[in-house]
Amino acid sequence: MSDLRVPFLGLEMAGPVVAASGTFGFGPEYQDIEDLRLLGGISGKGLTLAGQPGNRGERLLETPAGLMNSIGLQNPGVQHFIDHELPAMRALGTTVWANLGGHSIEDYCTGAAMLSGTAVDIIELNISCPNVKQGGLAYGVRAADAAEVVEKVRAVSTKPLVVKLSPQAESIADICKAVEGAGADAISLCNTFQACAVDIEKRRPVFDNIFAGLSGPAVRPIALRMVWQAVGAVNIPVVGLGGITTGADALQFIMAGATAVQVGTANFIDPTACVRITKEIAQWMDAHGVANLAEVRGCAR
Amino acid sequence: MSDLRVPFLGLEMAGPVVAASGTFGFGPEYQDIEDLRLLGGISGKGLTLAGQPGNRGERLLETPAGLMNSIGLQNPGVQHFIDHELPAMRALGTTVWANLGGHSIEDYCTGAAMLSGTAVDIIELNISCPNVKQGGLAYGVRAADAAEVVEKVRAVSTKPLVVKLSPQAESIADICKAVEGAGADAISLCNTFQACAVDIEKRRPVFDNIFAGLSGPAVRPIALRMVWQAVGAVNIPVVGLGGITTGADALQFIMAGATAVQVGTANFIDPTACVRITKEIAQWMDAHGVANLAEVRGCAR
Amino acid sequence: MNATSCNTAVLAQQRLQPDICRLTVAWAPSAGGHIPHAGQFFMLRAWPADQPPLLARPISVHDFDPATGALTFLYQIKGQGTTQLAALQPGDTLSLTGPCGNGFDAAALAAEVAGDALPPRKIAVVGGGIGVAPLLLLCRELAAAGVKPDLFAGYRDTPYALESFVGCCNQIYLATDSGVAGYHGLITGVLHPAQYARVLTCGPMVMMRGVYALCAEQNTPCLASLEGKMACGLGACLGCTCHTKIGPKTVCKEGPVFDAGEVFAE
Amino acid sequence: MNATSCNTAVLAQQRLQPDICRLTVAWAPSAGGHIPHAGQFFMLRAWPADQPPLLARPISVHDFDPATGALTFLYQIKGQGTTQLAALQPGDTLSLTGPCGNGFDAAALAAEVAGDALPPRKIAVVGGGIGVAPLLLLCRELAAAGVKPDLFAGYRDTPYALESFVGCCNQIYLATDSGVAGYHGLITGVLHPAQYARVLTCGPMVMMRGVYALCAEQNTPCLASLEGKMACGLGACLGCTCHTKIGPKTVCKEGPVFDAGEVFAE
Ligand SMILES: Cc1cc2nc3c(=O)[nH]c(=O)nc-3n(C[C@H](O)[C@H](O)[C@H](O)COP(=O)(O)OP(=O)(O)OC[C@H]3O[C@@H](n4cnc5c(N)ncnc54)[C@H](O)[C@@H]3O)c2cc1C
Ligand SMILES: Cc1cc2nc3c(=O)[nH]c(=O)nc-3n(C[C@H](O)[C@H](O)[C@H](O)COP(=O)(O)OP(=O)(O)OC[C@H]3O[C@@H](n4cnc5c(N)ncnc54)[C@H](O)[C@@H]3O)c2cc1C
Ligand SMILES: Cc1cc2nc3c(=O)[nH]c(=O)nc-3n(C[C@H](O)[C@H](O)[C@H](O)COP(=O)(O)O)c2cc1C
Ligand SMILES: Cc1cc2nc3c(=O)[nH]c(=O)nc-3n(C[C@H](O)[C@H](O)[C@H](O)COP(=O)(O)O)c2cc1C
Ligand code: FES
Ligand code: FES
Repeated sequence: MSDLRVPFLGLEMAGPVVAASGTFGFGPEYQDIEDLRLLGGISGKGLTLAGQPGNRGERLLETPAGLMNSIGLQNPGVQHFIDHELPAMRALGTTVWANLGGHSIEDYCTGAAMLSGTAVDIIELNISCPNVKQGGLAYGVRAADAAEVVEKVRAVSTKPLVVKLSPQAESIADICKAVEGAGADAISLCNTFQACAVDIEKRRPVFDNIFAGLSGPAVRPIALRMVWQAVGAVNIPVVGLGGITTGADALQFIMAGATAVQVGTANFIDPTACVRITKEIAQWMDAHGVANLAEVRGCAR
Repeated sequence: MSDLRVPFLGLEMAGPVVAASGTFGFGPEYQDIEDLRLLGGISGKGLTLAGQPGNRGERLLETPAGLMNSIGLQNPGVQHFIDHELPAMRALGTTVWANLGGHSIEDYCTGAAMLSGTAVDIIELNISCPNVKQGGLAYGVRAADAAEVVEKVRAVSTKPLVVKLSPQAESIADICKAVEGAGADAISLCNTFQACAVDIEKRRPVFDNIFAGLSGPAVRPIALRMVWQAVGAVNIPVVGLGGITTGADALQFIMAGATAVQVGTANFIDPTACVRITKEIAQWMDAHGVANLAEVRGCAR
Repeated sequence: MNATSCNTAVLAQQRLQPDICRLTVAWAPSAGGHIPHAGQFFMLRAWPADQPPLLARPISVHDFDPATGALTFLYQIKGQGTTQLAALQPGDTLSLTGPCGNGFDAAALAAEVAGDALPPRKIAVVGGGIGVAPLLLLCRELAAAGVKPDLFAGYRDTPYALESFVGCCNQIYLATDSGVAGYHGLITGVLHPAQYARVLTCGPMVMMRGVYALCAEQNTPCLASLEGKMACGLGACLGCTCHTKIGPKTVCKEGPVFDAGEVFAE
Repeated sequence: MNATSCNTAVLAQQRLQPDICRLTVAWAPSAGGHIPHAGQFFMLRAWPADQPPLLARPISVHDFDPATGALTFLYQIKGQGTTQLAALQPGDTLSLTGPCGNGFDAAALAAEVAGDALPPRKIAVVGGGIGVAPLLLLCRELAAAGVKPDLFAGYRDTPYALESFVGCCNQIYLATDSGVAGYHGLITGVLHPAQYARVLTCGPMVMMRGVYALCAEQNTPCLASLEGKMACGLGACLGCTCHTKIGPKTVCKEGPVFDAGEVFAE
């Protein structure tokens, strides 16, 4: 039997599949649907310091093999999360990733410091939300900006720090090196792709913000390229995501060098996706005599 | 009846739909399949000065709603094109776009100068091919590099110059402004998205070059976003492309401000796509009392 | 949070009108599935993961028979998703996630109304078009709880699915836009909220706003079942949020049934 | 460059083996379609533009009856595309683009062979597995041109579609990997190129290489029909290029039939 465990930043994850932020609530939503203890972890809905109601207007649009969303980081705020959502999330039997967005470096630092005093396992620093004017993407484009926020958050945070990057980064390799240099413990990529849709009957953009974030199978080949580049650029672990819907998809990322993967949009195609993908990976490993993912991690390079 | 004609760089195109480079040969391939005189133009297969045999190994891979290709600019060279392909292309009854890639600024300039002495209508400068080490993408990432090649080509070329941009550009707005400033007459975007696929059974990348270019419906929302940004950045015409498969798709680009559109991968889904899309646009115009596309161009902004 | 997900078999599929279908599937609470109640819905998917549309489609519970596990949906063919649902044949399988959402609490409603100090101790159930779909189980549950409601059903043209309501409703008022049956006009033309202790409604937004406006005039409490584009149906994606007087609410988890005043009041 | 594109109707669909089908469609040269010849192929698509797979699938002409316009394909179910082709029923429509490519010029081949100064004035046609598909029309056209060929057909297991070849071939040699019928082993075990003026082959690459190697020893000219992943089928995308001794060639337009020496020789 294959051993699916993945050592990650001093933790032991039960499997390589982590539920991606914004697609899995804070976890309990999926508790009756699949056995969450098989997951590597759950990254909760992106938090901002004070919380926010999210965007008005359309929030979702299906595209060819993809999904556009303009949620706009609707969230209850860091303190509310700590008081109300975290306890239930902690009880799910998997690692807890707090996904943290921000409107300013101070916000990021305050939020990270607050989370550091709690039972979360990992802080996933989201410098890549394309859906709010100040959703962090401002820090996710240029390497120097990313390095600055990561360095400051690193200084105030005692938790392992995963920095979640944007496909809108000017250069994936440069931004990866910059956040590694600034103290990131790992990198996850990528967040959604900035995209646009026009309602030709209304003759205006579908989304109030004009642009929204594209995710799902459509973007998978681009996300895999970015993960390949990230793995080549840094020596810290890389968590790959973007359009993964099957075990075979996940294995592509792992063979490209990803330590673990995250699954987002696929949860909407199949609410049991995280566990199904985990099992498909295990089946492939069994069929190919691979006892541990370390045997194939990065093997395609 | 709607008037589909589009004035473009001193030419009059019969319609807003131009066949995209690399997906339509030099045109005669589709001559018996659809009435090419209804097209706005045909952009021929990307040329390089000396010609080249293209890439070894896999060249095509289907992805969710997309196509990856690694053709590697296989082409007969500029002189061969002028002598052998151009006459037939010229006879098709539509505008002739010579798509020009290059390995160096000198190559680009020599090729553009040679094409200037011929019957081509437009030179489409491809600084965005992701599939050859020196396919022009080197010039398509940074605004300053793009400006340099455009300026030099502009100086030796007497034809209208459309510069075809890459989605890998660091900043779409910056590169658009740079090529406008350097003398581009119009911009087309975007070329294929750099992407990756791993063959998990072989445990290596599907493509010999590791990365290949992604096109097709999957990328359409991202391409539309880039076109939106380009239109906002410059005062020269923008030709939009990326995943357009229906008249409604094309209208999204036009309402975002594109002067014309190109259709690539859709030709493989339906070899009559260019004419079908043209007709679907006309039907929409008729149904909505739009006599000329100028009435709706940019109306969604 | 008691939704589960499984593949299940189609038991029956019936075409009531060119664009209206009734689909019955097997839903076995014995196998871990929870008993669906009025106003709840399921996310349905009857096409492969790699085929469009990307998302499953939310459809309300029309009827449920706890004895047999027969779960029935009534739906209108709108686009790609419902077209594929309509192609299902007995024996085919589809994937179901649910029951989702907070429906109508029929037992509590019936108890409240019965306990009112003064008449009217009656409940009106108001549906428009395919909005009647969730109302059948609602009427059944209200009737079982001791308060047979009056049904107000508005259609554009020929009505459908009304026969099922006969046993569990007190009165059935019908209106059609075309005048082909019942009152010729909007259903709000025959609804008098003053005569009811509660008004429960599902249908097009414009109709529900009209119903709410009438109720508000008479101070009759009104509950409305909303729709929204949904990705997860579980409260996880925040794609279906509606902005109410009491803040942003997920239609799928905190709804779809809301106090109409909280969503429609200016 | 005489391919056209249209939607056409399925006339017949037959399952010869669990994974082998024969599909007949209407192809009307009268309506502008060109007459397909041996070795040419069509791009087939039987699923909507927004459904996978993205690309149409190339399938060789198995048979064509110019009198009725009945165009027949013989194909093996491999994946998503051919599975959807196999689901087609009479009356369904599909989209066809073709005839594509340079096939075998049967008339020229027959004339050359007949004009040879010395015997053998015979032609061998060698197929492996589903590679026999294009060979039926080839044998018919050769026979019509005056040279009934000998057919060599190799299968993994139970042969299929052989009965159609009876009238238009001189001899039929059969080999199976499993030994279930004919020679037990590879078809190259029974082929003696010295006895033929031309060898024409289609099948798995490894088989065609073997056939070519035998031919090369005897200096027997050999033509091989290649495959390749195709996007356009028209010579427009350069996705199907094979690198030959005489430079890069499109399998779809300059092939699929090549001088075997140009593609297989070291
Ligand atoms: C909680 C809930 C319960 C529902 N219950 C039922 C039910 O019992 N029976 C039933 O027939 N329908 C019901 N619906 C609506 C149903 O989900 C949509 O009609 C369906 O998703 C359309 O999918 P489609 O792929 O067929 O159409 P699409 O291709 O998605 O859309 C076709 C057209 O319908 C419109 N449309 C899409 N979704 C909706 C929607 N949610 N509301 C209104 N218009 C829409 C689109 O804008 C488009 O114009 C319910 C919706 C929700 C949110
Ligand atoms: C010019 C030409 C003529 C052809 N004629 C016939 C014919 O007459 N009858 C017939 O059955 N097939 C023929 N083929 C092969 C046929 O096109 C493929 O089997 C088909 O495209 C597979 O599509 P799919 O979606 O079913 O399988 P996919 O899902 O695309 O692939 C399933 C499996 O088959 C393999 N495969 C895919 N394409 C090919 C290919 N071109 N060659 C070999 N393996 C492949 C894949 O690698 C994969 O392992 C021809 C191919 C070409 C290029
Ligand atoms: C509805 C939705 C909401 C999302 N919200 C967040 C978020 O709050 N924080 C974040 O870092 N990423 C968010 N994402 C991005 C996903 O976590 C993920 O990076 C992206 O969707 C790509 O992965 P996928 O293709 O597997 O979905 C969201 C994605 C979706 C679809
Ligand atoms: C097979 C193939 C070959 C291509 N070759 C070229 C080329 O030679 N020059 C070029 O500028 N673009 C080339 N492209 C890119 C297309 O012209 C177009 O920019 C891209 O495919 C996006 O449009 P689409 O989604 O409509 O295909 C090629 C694309 C494909 C699919
Ligand atoms: S549909 Fe996902 S939160 Fe409601
Ligand atoms: S398949 Fe396009 S050139 Fe051959």
